[in-house]
Amino acid sequence: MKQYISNIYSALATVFIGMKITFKHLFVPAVTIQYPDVRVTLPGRVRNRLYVNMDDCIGCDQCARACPVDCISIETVKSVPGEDLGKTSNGKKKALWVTKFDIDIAKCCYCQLCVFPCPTECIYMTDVYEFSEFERENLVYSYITLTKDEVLEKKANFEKFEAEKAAQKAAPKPPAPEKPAPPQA
Amino acid sequence: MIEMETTSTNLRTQEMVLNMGPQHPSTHGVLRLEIELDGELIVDVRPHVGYLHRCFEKHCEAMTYPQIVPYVDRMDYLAAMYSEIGYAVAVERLLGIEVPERVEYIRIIMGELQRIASHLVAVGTYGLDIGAFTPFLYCFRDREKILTLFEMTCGARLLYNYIWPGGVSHDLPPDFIRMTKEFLTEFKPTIVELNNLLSYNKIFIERTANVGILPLETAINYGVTGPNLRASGLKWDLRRDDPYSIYDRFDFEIPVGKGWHGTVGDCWDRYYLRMIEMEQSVRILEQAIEQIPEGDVTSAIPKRIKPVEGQIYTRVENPRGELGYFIVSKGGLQPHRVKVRAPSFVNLEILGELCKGHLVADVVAILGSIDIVLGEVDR
Amino acid sequence: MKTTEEIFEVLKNRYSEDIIGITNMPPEKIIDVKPDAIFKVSAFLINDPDLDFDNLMILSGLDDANGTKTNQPDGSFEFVGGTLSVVYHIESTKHRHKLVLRVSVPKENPVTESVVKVWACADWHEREAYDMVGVIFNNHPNLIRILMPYDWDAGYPLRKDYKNPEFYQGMKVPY
Amino acid sequence: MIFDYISSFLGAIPAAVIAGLVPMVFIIPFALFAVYWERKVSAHMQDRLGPMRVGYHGFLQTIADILKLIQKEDIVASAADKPLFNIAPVLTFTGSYAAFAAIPFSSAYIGANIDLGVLYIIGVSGLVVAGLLMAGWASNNKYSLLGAMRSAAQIVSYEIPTVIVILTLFSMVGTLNLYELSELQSSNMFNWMIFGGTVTGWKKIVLIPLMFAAFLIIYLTTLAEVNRTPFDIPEAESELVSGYHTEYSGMKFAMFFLAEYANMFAVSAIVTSLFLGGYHSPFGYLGNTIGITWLVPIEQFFWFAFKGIALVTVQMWLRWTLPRLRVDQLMVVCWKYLIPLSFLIFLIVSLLMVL
Repeated sequence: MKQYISNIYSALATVFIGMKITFKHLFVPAVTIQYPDVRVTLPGRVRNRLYVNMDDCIGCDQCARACPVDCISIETVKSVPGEDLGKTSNGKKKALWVTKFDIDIAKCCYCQLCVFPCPTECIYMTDVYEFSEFERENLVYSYITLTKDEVLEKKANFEKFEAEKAAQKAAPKPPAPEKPAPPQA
Repeated sequence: MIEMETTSTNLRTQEMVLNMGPQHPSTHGVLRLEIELDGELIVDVRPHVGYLHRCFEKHCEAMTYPQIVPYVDRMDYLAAMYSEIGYAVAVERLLGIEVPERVEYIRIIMGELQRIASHLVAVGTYGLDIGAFTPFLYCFRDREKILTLFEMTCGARLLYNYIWPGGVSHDLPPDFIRMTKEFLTEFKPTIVELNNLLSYNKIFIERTANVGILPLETAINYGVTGPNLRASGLKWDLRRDDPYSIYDRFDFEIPVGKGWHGTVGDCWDRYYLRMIEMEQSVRILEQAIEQIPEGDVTSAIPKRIKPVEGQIYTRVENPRGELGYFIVSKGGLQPHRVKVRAPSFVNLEILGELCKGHLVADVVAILGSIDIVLGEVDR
Repeated sequence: MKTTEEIFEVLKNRYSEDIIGITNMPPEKIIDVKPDAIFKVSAFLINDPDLDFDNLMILSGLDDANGTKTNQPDGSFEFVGGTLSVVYHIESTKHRHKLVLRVSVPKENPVTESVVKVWACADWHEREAYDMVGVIFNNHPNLIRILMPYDWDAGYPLRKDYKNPEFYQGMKVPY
Repeated sequence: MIFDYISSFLGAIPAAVIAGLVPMVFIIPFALFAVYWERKVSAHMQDRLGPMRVGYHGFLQTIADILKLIQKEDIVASAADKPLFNIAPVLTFTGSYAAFAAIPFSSAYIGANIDLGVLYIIGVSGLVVAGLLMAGWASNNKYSLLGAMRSAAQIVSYEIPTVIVILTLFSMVGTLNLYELSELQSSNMFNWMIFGGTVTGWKKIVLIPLMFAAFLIIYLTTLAEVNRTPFDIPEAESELVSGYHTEYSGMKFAMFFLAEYANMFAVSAIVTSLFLGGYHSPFGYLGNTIGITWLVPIEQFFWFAFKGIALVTVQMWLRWTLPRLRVDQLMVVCWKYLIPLSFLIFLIVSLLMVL
């Protein structure tokens, strides 16, 4: 009987304590925000969409090797002597034409492992987080600054240079052949 | 335990097989339970796992040691910091390197904050399973504060890639200590409020006390660890019993289940133990924040991790229990084999044992009290 | 507290036939046990009051990849021969000592004994080892796949020479 | 009342149709408002804001939801029992709608002034059980079936303490006509049944705690009858997905939803009529003071709606505070606590009345 009454009492009492707490919270200002109208300020280290500053990129492929999900693909072509590619902001001399720098941001896991090995600090994470797309292909970002024609030109240049070099190498041995040797793939 | 005489031999009823999950609001992910029911009474529970299998162990064999860290995050996504600590400790012991003092402190601060965050989710979703919606949101409100602290430190809210073998990726931001202190002072009254709102509620006690009792013998034999084991009465905490990092420098208690409202090892004990552990984590944090030394955090990170041939099993006290990493190295840049002893994976095994003879509603209560994360079960 | 060497001596005296030896895999030391003896050895380890290994921390299956490697023309490779291992990490919650046991079985006939009756938590671990590496545990109550689909018939994924199937239930792999 | 008035110049059948449609004019806006209100109350209790986009502070959100529900495809599971599946939501709604017939909204409007009004309401809401059982069975879903079985057991059991409490009142006032009951509680707040009704002297002082307990009991039982937390086990979203309406979508689901909110108001209205003075104002009427008599029924309607919505708000408040009971504990609460206590109250009150 004692148990019976104490059950009733504790049930009612704890219900009222709970109700008091929720009632108090009716007047606590909301902690949520109205998202598209109000935005939180993101801290400086925030990790969102990757960005590559191509002016500084030397095409060293270190970020692609560090990536655990292989979402960065880089192709480079060696420059021909005489071409000036300029310098990066921290004084490194560029030696490669970057003909392909694609990041499949749909695969990216935002782990920041690509950022640390970069010698010129040209790949980094920005605070842009709204970049959804309707087509998955649109999420493959290409960062190269060269146009398609330029890419072809650079490749051709390099092949020509290689061919010339091969020809020079080949030259001293027999008398000069009519055709230069086919370029190495 | 409900005694019902209708199941006696003279009245044989047909059993109903109820398929709970993989899409079900309270299986905490994609767990499938095959429940054999006699009316509302449970005859048998068979868990089916693997719906979230992401081939973690296979991935590891093709990955260098630092590249594994982001994958480790994705196992226990509610306690990613702790998964990283476990992995970092394992690789460091395999390499035999020491990490700077400050790194150890940062790891403990992060780990304990993560423990609070993880327990908040456990407690909140447990309330949700029992039917109380409001405590869940209060818990998430506080968890968000912790996640903001993490975001300040490493830039991500959930999957950090912060604790690396040999160090951490960034030093603490300048405001971090102040904001953590603020959070701790704000957080202490919240525990009291949560207790009043949910833990001591008569309906909640009725639902959880004396439900799903896990005796100590069974618990050890089934390899149950973490709060679930301690709720059964064994004072076993790897932070003290198999020390890693610098936990031996802090003064904290290891709570054990006492059967406050029922039997030792029932759902209420398991639930309430997490509440007490949050208080203890606050205690550790307060000490760690006071003592943290200055220093460099990235100096001990090896440029190239290439352990010699060997193997190691190390374990840490994750919010859910003993998180172990078994790493076999054959001397390459990639591990030969990484096997994870996920606490949820082992703890989930006792579900069938605990559920027998209870009602359908109790499956939810018991499953919630074990506190599993399916990402860790399936890896 | 007992060291691995002391426990090895105890085991060697009792089961001299079945204990192969002690291997050093820094920083761990492993006691190698014969496959058909693992059940009685583990039963002894849990029942002996001085040892009392009541907690199986982890049971892992692994492919040792120590057979002869044959390269296929399509770039894949196969291991012929060699062994699969099952590694048991056990400890005692009372005496606080730890031990590592290892059982190696030939890849052609990977059969060993189940320890579910000794440590109940070995159940899912053994299912996982069967699922991933393909070790068959005799006397296991329910040895079916656990993480992979129940009807996965393309082999055991964590073997080093595992090849992805082209199709699974009519779906192309990878999708 | 309204029926007699209209039938005097339109005939019986059109009058019945019109009188029958009047509650609809109230229920649908009420349900729309109540859904909005529930969202806002819960949101603010949980430190959130709730709907904020459609209209001022999301006021039109429920209308947008209804528009969405109307547009949705009407899905019937292939293994479902189609006729039953389609009838069930209608039947459920009918049950709760029919209850409004005997509820006195004001002294000028009561759908049907039945002498056994209270019993009629209790009886008619039994239709809801049939509807829920039908829904659970016809869905051919195990969760639905479990939910329906639970709700049938629950509603049937909880009708017993309700009826005993009503019996207590009957022993005090001698009428089950809700209109007369409301009229009895007029003129003064202390004439409300929760304060012992029109009984005077020492008996009233003894009656007040008893009546208060009776009020609590009937409030709890009606809470259980409309399947609200902590008695929402038929829906129990964490264990039974959503119970009997798991398989329903679109307008049929909206029917269940509407029925639930209509029911919430119906039971609050009963409790109001029985214990809280029905449509009577606690302070007297503005219309009487300034001499405009036609204002009085409107004021009464306001008071009735106010009390009803206040009780509905408390239901919401409870829902967002409490966890849910288990199915056997629910029965324990009913059979071991509410029924004996209500019997006890019934006995004491009857004795007091005899004295």
